[in-house]
Amino acid sequence: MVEGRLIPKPAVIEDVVDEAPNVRTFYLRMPEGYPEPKPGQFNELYVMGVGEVPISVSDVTQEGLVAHTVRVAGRVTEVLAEASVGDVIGVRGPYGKGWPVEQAVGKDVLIVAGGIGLAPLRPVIRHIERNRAKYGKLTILYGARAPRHLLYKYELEKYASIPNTELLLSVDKAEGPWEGHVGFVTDLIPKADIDPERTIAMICGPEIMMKFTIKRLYEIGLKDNQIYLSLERRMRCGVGLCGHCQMGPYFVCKHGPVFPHWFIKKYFWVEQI
Amino acid sequence: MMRRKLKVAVFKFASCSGCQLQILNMEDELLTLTDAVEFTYFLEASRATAPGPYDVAFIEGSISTPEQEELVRRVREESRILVAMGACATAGGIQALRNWLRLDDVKRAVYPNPEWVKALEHSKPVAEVVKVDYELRGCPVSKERLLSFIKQVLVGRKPYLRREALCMDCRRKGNVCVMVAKGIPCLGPVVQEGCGAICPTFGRGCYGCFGPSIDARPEALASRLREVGMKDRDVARLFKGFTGWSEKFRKVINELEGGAR
Amino acid sequence: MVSGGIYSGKFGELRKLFNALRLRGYRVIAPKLEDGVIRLKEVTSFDEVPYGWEDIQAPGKYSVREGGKHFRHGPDAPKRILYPPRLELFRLRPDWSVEYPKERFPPTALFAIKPCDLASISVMDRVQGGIGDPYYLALRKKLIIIVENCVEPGATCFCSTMGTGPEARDGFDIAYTRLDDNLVVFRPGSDLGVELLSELNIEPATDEVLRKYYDALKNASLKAKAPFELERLPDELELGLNSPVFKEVAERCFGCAGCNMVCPTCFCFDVIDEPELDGGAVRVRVWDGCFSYTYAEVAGGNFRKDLWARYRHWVLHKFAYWVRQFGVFGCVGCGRCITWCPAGIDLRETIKSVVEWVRSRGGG
Amino acid sequence: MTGNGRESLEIRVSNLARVEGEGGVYLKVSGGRVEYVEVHIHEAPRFFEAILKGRHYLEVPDITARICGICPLAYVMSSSRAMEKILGIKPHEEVFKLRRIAYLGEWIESHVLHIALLHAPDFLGYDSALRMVEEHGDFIRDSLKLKAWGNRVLEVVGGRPVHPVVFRVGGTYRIIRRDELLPLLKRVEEMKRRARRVLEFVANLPMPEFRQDITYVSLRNDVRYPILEGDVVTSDGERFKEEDFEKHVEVEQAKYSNSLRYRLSGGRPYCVGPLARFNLNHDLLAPEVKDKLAELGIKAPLKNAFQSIIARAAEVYHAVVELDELITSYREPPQPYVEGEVREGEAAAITEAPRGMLYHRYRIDSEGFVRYANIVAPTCQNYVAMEEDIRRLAPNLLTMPREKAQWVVEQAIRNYDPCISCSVHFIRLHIIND
Ligand SMILES: Cc1cc2nc3c(=O)[nH]c(=O)nc-3n(C[C@H](O)[C@H](O)[C@H](O)COP(=O)(O)OP(=O)(O)OC[C@H]3O[C@@H](n4cnc5c(N)ncnc54)[C@H](O)[C@@H]3O)c2cc1C
Ligand code: SF4
Ligand code: SF4
Ligand code: SF4
Repeated sequence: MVEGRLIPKPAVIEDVVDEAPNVRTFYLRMPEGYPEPKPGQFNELYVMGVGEVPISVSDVTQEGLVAHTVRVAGRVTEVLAEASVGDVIGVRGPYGKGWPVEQAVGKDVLIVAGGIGLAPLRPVIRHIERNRAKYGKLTILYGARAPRHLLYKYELEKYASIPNTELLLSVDKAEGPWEGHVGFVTDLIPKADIDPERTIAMICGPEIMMKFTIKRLYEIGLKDNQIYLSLERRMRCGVGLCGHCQMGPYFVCKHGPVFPHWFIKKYFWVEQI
Repeated sequence: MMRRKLKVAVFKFASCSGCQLQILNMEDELLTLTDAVEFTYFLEASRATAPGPYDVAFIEGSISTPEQEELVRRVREESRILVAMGACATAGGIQALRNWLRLDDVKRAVYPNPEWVKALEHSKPVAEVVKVDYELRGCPVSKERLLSFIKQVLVGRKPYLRREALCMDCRRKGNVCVMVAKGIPCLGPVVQEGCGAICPTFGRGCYGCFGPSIDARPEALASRLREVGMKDRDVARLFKGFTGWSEKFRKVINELEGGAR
Repeated sequence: MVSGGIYSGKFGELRKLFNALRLRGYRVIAPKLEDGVIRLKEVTSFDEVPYGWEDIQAPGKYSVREGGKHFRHGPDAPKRILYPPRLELFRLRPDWSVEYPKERFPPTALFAIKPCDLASISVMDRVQGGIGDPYYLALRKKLIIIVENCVEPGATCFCSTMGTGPEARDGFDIAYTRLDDNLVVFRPGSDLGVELLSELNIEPATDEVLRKYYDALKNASLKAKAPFELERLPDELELGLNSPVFKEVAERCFGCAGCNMVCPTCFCFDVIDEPELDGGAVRVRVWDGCFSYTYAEVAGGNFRKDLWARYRHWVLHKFAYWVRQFGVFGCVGCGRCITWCPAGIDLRETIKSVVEWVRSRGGG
Repeated sequence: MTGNGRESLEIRVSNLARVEGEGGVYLKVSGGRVEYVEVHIHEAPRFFEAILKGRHYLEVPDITARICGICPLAYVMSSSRAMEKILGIKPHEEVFKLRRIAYLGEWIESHVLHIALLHAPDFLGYDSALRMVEEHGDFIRDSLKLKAWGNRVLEVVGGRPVHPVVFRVGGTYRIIRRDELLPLLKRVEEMKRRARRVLEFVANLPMPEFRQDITYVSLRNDVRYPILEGDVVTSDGERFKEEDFEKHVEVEQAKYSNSLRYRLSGGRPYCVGPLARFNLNHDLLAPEVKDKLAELGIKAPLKNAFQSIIARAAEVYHAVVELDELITSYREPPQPYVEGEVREGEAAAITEAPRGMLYHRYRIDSEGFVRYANIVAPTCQNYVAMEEDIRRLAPNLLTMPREKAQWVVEQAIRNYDPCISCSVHFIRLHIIND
């Protein structure tokens, strides 16, 4: 039922974590019957009378709380960001196709994230951590505007201590002490130890950053079928009804948001498609 | 979600009072609304006035005298959200048509003692004087939009109202396009929705009281109107109405009138 | 007894058919002349159907005249009835309980709609039906469709190119064709159609009538052609994504989204969440269109900020993407977007030019 | 300076509340003598005169409507009628009916706004009507319902209550269907009941003692209560054609005001509006209105300006009754409008705006463009009367506490429901130069 699908159900905020300026993570107790989301899927979060926004799942805790990391970007996120523990917001989901964590079994995984783009990739890191033996090397390249904009600072460094994992950080502009790279996150690609033969790359960030990343990955020998990216488009329904998220013939909400590059390449690179 | 009462002020500048009247025209909601909203300055409705700061100040009218310029600056300082309400406040209003004339001539044409009359060179939209947070368009503003705006502020969201072309609303409503079926010139394709497309509903073309829609292309409409046989001067007059001084329409008017001002 | 096959009868039988529908309690929606335009409206008397009137359509122009033999569809498509332009979906109470608006789904008959509009319903069946839009399905389930085949397509029609007319193929209850003032050919398309036709005074069509019938439709078919072919169109258009044609045409476009609104298949919608003074909220669905500026706007920018990109998306969606999404073209060749474009832009010409551009560059 | 003694009093209200537009009032009494009374109108000028020049005659009703958002239809109607006289056309009878329907809707909307939201609070000592809800909830609710219904009439006939869009020179842009109007009747009996109650309520308000000595002026046509047609009549016994209006008035300008002021010939202050209409046309009110007035013991003429609220309420009741008749008898005209041959010419027309006579005169050229325009709004005509009333009130004021005196002065102005937005847009009697 279309209405049924468009009805937000109440979820309770159990914890709120300030991540960075204007970025917060909300841990939600989901309503009954809500299916466990897969890495890369998103939910529609709704604030009563304010509106609804698609937000990726950024974690599922041991207690079953579902995390969403929200950056203030506009009308809805602004009000959402003000919510606190105990508040009730609406949710629908999970929606979309997630990251290819199954296809990547036995392979190396390269994560390239820019800014808030780390949020949808965090569940991948968790997944690999929990199923460490099933995967090869994990490389995480993460860039943000400045050190204080990096997400999950309280656990970021711990990623490096996951066995067989390389973590490289970059910022556009260093403020204060900073030992990592200054520049584009794509600059990290040649610095990392990546085996192009056995790597699956998962990218999320601004579209322009993803385009540069793909070019860099080509340079080190990755092929289209090894590259996955998560796209962003305007969405009013999240379930393939409203038409807004089309990119070429694809509905980003249901055919994506994660796409193999070979699959959408034909459209992805066309100006204002 | 509703917290303390919202302090709302309504100020009048050069205008016809029609927009503030739209507030009083919300008969069905007025009494519920006053549970959540306190009109702390609204001369047309109340003798009692309270000083700022205001949560929301609605500005009706264009800025056309030096005193008004001063007053609107003061209001800006005292207001968290400043809303330009109506065609006068958002585009200078019908009185902005004088902006194409010389002020001296205008004064002399009207007043026996022109020197007594203080007026600015132009009748200006509020945004030309102070920062405007939101625009509620229309001549007058639509009371549905006004109400929706207030409700949105009450839940704490940045108000959102569609700003697309009137044609969309016109056709949703089931009107027959007057341009196509009757050959009546209509500004609907370049004017912002919000009125409920009433002119086409009542058999005439839109005369533009909601001003240019987001991404409006009046130049394309102008060339189409000329293509179907309208004279330049008539096309110019069509745009030169209640929102003629809006940037986009002004440009087309000036082109059609051959670069005058 | 009527079973499958083709029958003929006098014009008066149409009146009987119309009355039979009313007697069975259907709300009959039919063409109706209102203020110089043929609308699709509830009609309570057969005499309101504008037989004897003709519409004249051209890019950006529409008029009617009395004394013509055949009318075509006006600006209203069945979409308006089955997929209303503005629909309150539900209300949320402050405690998150849900309230649905009281709706009525009266059994409805579409009478004398055109084959292209019938085709648009089958496109909607795949889109809205496939999605399971309950409002659509509730009306659709009880819908009777009586089609009038087109003997005289209009100047903006191109149904024969799109394969949707001028003769209805399937999906109707009854299709009829007015061959001349007093000769009507009937074809049942469903059990209900057979049942309704059994009540009429009609006979199996004679060979002569059949010949006339096929001739008329063949003639009509030659008229309703667009200057392009479908065969490789989706691929050709995708090869034409960078064609300058889109930019050229968009110079004349107002971006008013009128075409989106009149198109019988355009399905995009916007969701409007409005707070209520009591702390609850309401969600409303309204038609949106890809020509609108905000359609692809997001917090950080606009994916199709230029009008030409929006125009291109629309053309590509109708004639390329739709095929990949739903297995049919998103256009049924009704020509509404041509007639009802206030800028007078002709979609057929755009497609033709893009295809030519692609071919001139050795593509396709 | 400021005293509340018996000898002197100074009142300075720079921003009058609950009036339409921006104005102030200044009064100084010293030694028991009124030194000055000045009603200031500092509404910013909008120069309509200059704007109108060169506009096509069809655009004039829409443009002049913007002079006032409270009574835009009055502007539409006066200008349309003047243009029709120039073109030599006469709209269909049913169009005339429609105009009357809309106009009555505007009367209701405008009158009730004034009665309940602007004026009544004065009599009972409230700052605003919104604060009256607790004690006089029924009255406020009756009023709001009436006002909403008046607006509804305008919406149905013209698209929206403020600046309706359907009327044009010669008729309407499209035919208003009977089935669009009929639903209005569903509430008409309820509205009559509410109008009666409002009339009762205002008739029982505490009225300050006061007697005007002033000339009342309105239209009169001996057939129906005047709105759209008639001669000008005065309580001094004159009767003349609308075309001759300017011959019978004198105009002056005060330095402190952006508005011109009118007197009847011989320097007589005069009053237009509900009180004047009522005094000169009460015989034409609907029978049930007359009955109700008799029951309430109200007899014409009313000479106390404060009683204008009663005249207004009587007109509201009349308007509802007449709307019932008009809508019931309305038939769709064959054509929405008639179009005349465009020709050079000049003509004047007066209609009865809610606040009184609204005079328009235009000259157009052979292509239909405006060359000359003159508009006289009701408030400019009442201007002198307002000051006159305050002058007459002065002795009483000296016996009151200052606060109260100021309130009464304000109220004396509000008696006229002055529309300052209108008043400032007068047009000088001279030709607009090319
Ligand atoms: C699949 C997906 C996953 C996302 N995951 C996250 C996340 O984990 N964290 C995060 O902070 N942001 C995420 N976003 C972006 C987030 O949805 C937008 O920032 C948000 O919708 C902005 O809404 P707003 O009302 O605050 O802004 P406004 O600009 O005021 O937007 C108004 C409306 O426009 C639409 N809109 C605007 N921007 C976007 C957008 N970027 N994408 C889709 N619709 C938009 C929405 O419908 C929104 O209600 C994601 C977007 C998508 C498509
Ligand atoms: S009548 Fe005007 S607003 Fe309506 S669709 Fe046509 S051009 Fe657009
Ligand atoms: S259709 Fe145009 S002119 Fe008419 S009311 Fe709406 S915005 Fe104003
Ligand atoms: S795209 Fe145009 S021709 Fe095709 S179905 Fe839509 S309106 Fe008709």
